[in-house]
Amino acid sequence: MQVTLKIFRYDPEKDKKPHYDAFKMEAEPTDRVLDLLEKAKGYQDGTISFRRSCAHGVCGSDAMRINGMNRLACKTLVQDLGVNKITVEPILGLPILKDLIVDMEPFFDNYRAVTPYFINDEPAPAKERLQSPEDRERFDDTTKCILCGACTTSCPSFWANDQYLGPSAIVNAHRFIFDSRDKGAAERLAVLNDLFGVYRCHTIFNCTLACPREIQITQAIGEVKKAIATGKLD
Amino acid sequence: MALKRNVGLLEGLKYRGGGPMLAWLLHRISGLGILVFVGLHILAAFLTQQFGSDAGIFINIIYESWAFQIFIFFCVLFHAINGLRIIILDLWPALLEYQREAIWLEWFVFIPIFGLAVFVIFSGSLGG
Amino acid sequence: MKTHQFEVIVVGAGGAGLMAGLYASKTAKTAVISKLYPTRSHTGAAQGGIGAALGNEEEDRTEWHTYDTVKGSDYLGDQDAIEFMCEEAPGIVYELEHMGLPFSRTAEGRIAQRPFGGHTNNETGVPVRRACYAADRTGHMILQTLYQQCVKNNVTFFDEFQVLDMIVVNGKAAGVVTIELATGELHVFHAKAVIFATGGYGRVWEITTNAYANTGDGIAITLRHGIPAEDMEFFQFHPTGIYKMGILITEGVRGEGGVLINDKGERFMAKEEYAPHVKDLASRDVVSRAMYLEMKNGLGIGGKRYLYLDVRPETVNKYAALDGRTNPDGTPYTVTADDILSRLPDIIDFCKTYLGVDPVVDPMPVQPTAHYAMGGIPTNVKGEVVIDKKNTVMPGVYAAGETSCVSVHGSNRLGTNSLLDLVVFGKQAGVNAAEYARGTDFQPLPADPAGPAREQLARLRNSSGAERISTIGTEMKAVMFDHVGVFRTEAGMTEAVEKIRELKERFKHIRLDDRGTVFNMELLNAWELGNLLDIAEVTAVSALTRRESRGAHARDDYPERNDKKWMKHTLAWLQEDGVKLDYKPVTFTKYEPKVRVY
Amino acid sequence: MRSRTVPQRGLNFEYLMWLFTRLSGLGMYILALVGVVSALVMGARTQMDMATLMRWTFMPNPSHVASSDIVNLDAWANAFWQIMGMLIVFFAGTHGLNGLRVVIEDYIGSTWLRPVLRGLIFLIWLFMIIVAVYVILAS
Ligand SMILES: Cc1cc2nc3c(=O)[nH]c(=O)nc-3n(C[C@H](O)[C@H](O)[C@H](O)COP(=O)(O)OP(=O)(O)OC[C@H]3O[C@@H](n4cnc5c(N)ncnc54)[C@H](O)[C@@H]3O)c2cc1C
Ligand code: HEM
Ligand code: SF4
Ligand code: F3S
Ligand code: FES
Repeated sequence: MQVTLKIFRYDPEKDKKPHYDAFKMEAEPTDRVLDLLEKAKGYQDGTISFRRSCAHGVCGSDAMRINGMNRLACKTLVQDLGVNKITVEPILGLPILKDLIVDMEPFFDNYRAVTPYFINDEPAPAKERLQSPEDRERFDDTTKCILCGACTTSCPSFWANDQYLGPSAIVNAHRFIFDSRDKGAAERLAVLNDLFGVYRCHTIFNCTLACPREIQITQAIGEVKKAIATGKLD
Repeated sequence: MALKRNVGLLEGLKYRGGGPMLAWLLHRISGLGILVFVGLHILAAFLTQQFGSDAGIFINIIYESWAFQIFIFFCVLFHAINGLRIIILDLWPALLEYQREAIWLEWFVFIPIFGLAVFVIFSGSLGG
Repeated sequence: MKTHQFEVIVVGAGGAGLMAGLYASKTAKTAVISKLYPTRSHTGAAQGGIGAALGNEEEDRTEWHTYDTVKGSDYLGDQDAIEFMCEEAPGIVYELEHMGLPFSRTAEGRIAQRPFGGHTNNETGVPVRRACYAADRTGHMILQTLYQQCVKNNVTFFDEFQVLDMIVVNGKAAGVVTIELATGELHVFHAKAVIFATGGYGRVWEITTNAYANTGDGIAITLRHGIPAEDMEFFQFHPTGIYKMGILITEGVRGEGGVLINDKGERFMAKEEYAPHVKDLASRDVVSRAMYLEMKNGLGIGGKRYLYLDVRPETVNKYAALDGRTNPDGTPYTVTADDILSRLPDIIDFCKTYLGVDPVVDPMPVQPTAHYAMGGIPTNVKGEVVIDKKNTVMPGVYAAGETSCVSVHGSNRLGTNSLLDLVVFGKQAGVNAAEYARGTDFQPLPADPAGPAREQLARLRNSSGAERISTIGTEMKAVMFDHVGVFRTEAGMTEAVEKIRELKERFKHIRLDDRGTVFNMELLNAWELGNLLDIAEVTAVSALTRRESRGAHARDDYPERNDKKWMKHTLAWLQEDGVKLDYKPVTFTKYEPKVRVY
Repeated sequence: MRSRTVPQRGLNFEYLMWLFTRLSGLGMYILALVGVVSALVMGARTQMDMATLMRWTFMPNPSHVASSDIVNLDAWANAFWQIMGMLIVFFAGTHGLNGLRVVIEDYIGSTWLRPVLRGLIFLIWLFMIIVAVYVILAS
């Protein structure tokens, strides 16, 4: 089938204002949007710039707005979109460096703010720390995060203000808060129980719909809110 | 130089969120709407009561118009129903899995009540 | 141009690079440089598991792991290194667990383990549960956990800095030259020790499980500095990649009981000529070759170039019963659709997303896909790079992970041994580089350390031909997949070598559209293509010269393993006039070469 | 499954307002329910139109009954309804102005403006409550 790929263009060395370029090409319904971008870059205009690596939705490089919604270009097939006019734009709420490439630093700053690492200062046993399959299951959903940023940059609260830690950071805090082996929950909850923590989340749900890993993000945030309210972690 | 991050209102509205994003927008608008209404109401009552002021009556006329009534009823009803949804989900986050159904249910409750109220307002204000 | 100074530089932030960075930074001033954000590294794609003889699910021993690895390597692995790795394995897996890695768990709360190809109970010959896993996201969890630990320990990162060159002074490492993607500016990192952990080069082939970023930069850079590449002809083709796309379907699927089926509906791996004992869980080279032969004999599905991988519960249960497979407690092994779903969630997601196939309901179309480089930068057990057949160490240069060749995988890697290799030798490289740095001084930087790198880029940028890099890349991938793939022939490989040389010539006449400096990805993709072409040439020539079949290197014209002539590692140098080869002996401890049957 | 708890948790302003928003939301439901049920019991079913009933429900002030057919205001104008009225105003005013604060702080984040706006909203809140209490008591 014939598709038109409309790409958001901005070259800081040339352009004052962004514009869109359209590329026509042949595509299979099973082509990924990433394949189309590669084709456009490879055979029509080499200056198109975007990030990508794994090409199958596990590295988190290529979150972008595709037909108005955050997705991974490598996990969106032409047939999923149901139309043959495809518009790709950079994710919202982060500075645009070039074309589809945005500055992810504010995003990672927020990630680092929630102490996203295992904390347990007790001496480790000779073998593994035990954990029942149920306790392991408790935080399974949020271990899947690939830090693609699709959620945070779909959140109107984050658009309003990038001091809001954002769903991704909360997801990564959740992953440890509910890990029965971890001892740092109080510390993390203190960060999230704050002006720029969970209170900036208004259950808008865009994050959950955008997550390519199908993490129940709003639910995770809700669980964190509840943990703050009740002081219980079960 | 990087393009700034500011997300304009239009750009934000263009984002294809789902039902919950619309619900949030309406919740926000309706909350602020009621706030304005309550504020004006108290002010109007105060002004008429104390000074028999024209300003108070003027305000009264505005919010007694049928259009304003429909608007404010929309706000109150939507805000109350949606607010309840949010509170319930806060209590049982696990229910967030049924978010889609919750939104459906919400409109399912909202539309008949609102329709009825609109009917009453119209039949009242136009008929009488 | 900016200059920075660190004692140890780690190039690459995958599993190997992060582990090295984590350990080196404990005692030396360390920076980790990566062209991708660390969590984008391809280690995150690894699915099935990391091997360690913990014996959590059933009896297992380190010696069995060692022997299986030696056998899996088709006896080309260096046995001292393999012993070391397998002995370190349990400890390092516990260490990962202590870092918080969320492994799946057994009912007793221990790390869960599953069977994987080539891993057996040496006494009974039955597949053993040795792969420690976190559903089918083991690599993801390792990468995230190591990155988290680096954040915790304040490791210094330079993200989206691409290393273009190594600085060598007096035959010792003196640093690296990098380009900052965001600005196009060159940065020189002055260092005492450099650790390469740049991952694989699967992008040489058309159908591959590897990421766009897997372009073998580390190997290409070291080749340019006169360091040889070892055993490049051994490249693993994974049996089960999604048809046409190459996306990996983990061997864990077969570990859970999935079977390969041909057009006649036969479970062909059970055939006498393939692997009558362990069947679908034979090592990867054996399975890929069997699949190739089936397809060649017209038994591909509908005569096409794919077969079915079937993990529907009814199929699994049928064959598990036929095989008499049991649970650790002796009860017959059965699965339900929910079991499959909970153990292989991502695989199911991939199939649904990319094929519209639900593996619990329909079988998956699969074909062998380029997967893993056994070869790479030669190192010893300490992670030090060795540059000749006498294993002379090049001071200050280290390598770890898929880019290195220790060699623990010999001519064929067993599943789960790569993640193990990353963490074990990543740690070694980190510890030893830091120690080396403490005992040595900085080499003086040359007058213009970034000169050669700048020249390389300028050549690409100013080249004014008409060739598109995408065309050259596509042609290279096609010829390598067709002729230096699962099965190889003299004629095919000769053709490939010629074609690569032609492409290298054409590569001199490319034309780039992007003249900018900010995120000039086209320029860097061109530079990476140059690396791939170099590596393709080295690979094809090494393969053409090895006249035997061993492990992943299978030849039509020399179908047998020839221990007399070829029990040796290939060393390949890239020179102006082509590839120069030499060989070095394999280290043996106690395992004598035997015929390999599964 | 073992139940874990978090030892110290900061009861900060942000948290308290979050909780208050939810509790007052529920509170307003209850108050409105009491208002509407009582009104019906007191004769609104036959003597009041919809709009007036609604108005009473959300602000049980006798002046809202004035325009209806109800003549005897005794049951509608007593201390109980004055307290109800004040509670509703307190809940709605606090909930609503805090909501306004939340909306504003969503957009401005942490700047020098924040304390200024907080102060302003607090003053409006104070003014609103005082005026409302005055109106309720005076009518
Ligand atoms: C799909 C898939 C599944 C797999 N499953 C398993 C499994 O189940 N078990 C197992 O044991 N093994 C598995 N493997 C193999 C294993 O995952 C890889 O071999 C391993 O992850 C490689 O890790 P690494 O650290 O060496 O490199 P990578 O993780 O690839 O990291 C390379 C790093 O180097 C950086 N880099 C590269 N070039 C440059 C440059 N020029 N400048 C700066 N930085 C650079 C990159 O940014 C990246 O950070 C799998 C592999 C694949 C592809
Ligand atoms: C039954 C009555 C009500 C219920 C159940 C209710 C519920 C809620 C809830 C749960 C919130 C929080 C939303 C969030 O965190 O995203 C909220 C916000 C808000 N409410 Fe109410 N509310 C009610 C009445 C009112 C009234 C009477 C007013 C006005 C005076 C009001 C004004 C607001 C405002 C301005 C917000 C902030 C909106 C935002 O943050 O987007 N509410 N309400
Ligand atoms: S939670 Fe989902 S959308 Fe958000 S960063 Fe993680 S994977 Fe991406
Ligand atoms: S979109 Fe934003 S407001 Fe909350 S539910 Fe998601 S974080
Ligand atoms: S390229 Fe890795 S997630 Fe899309």
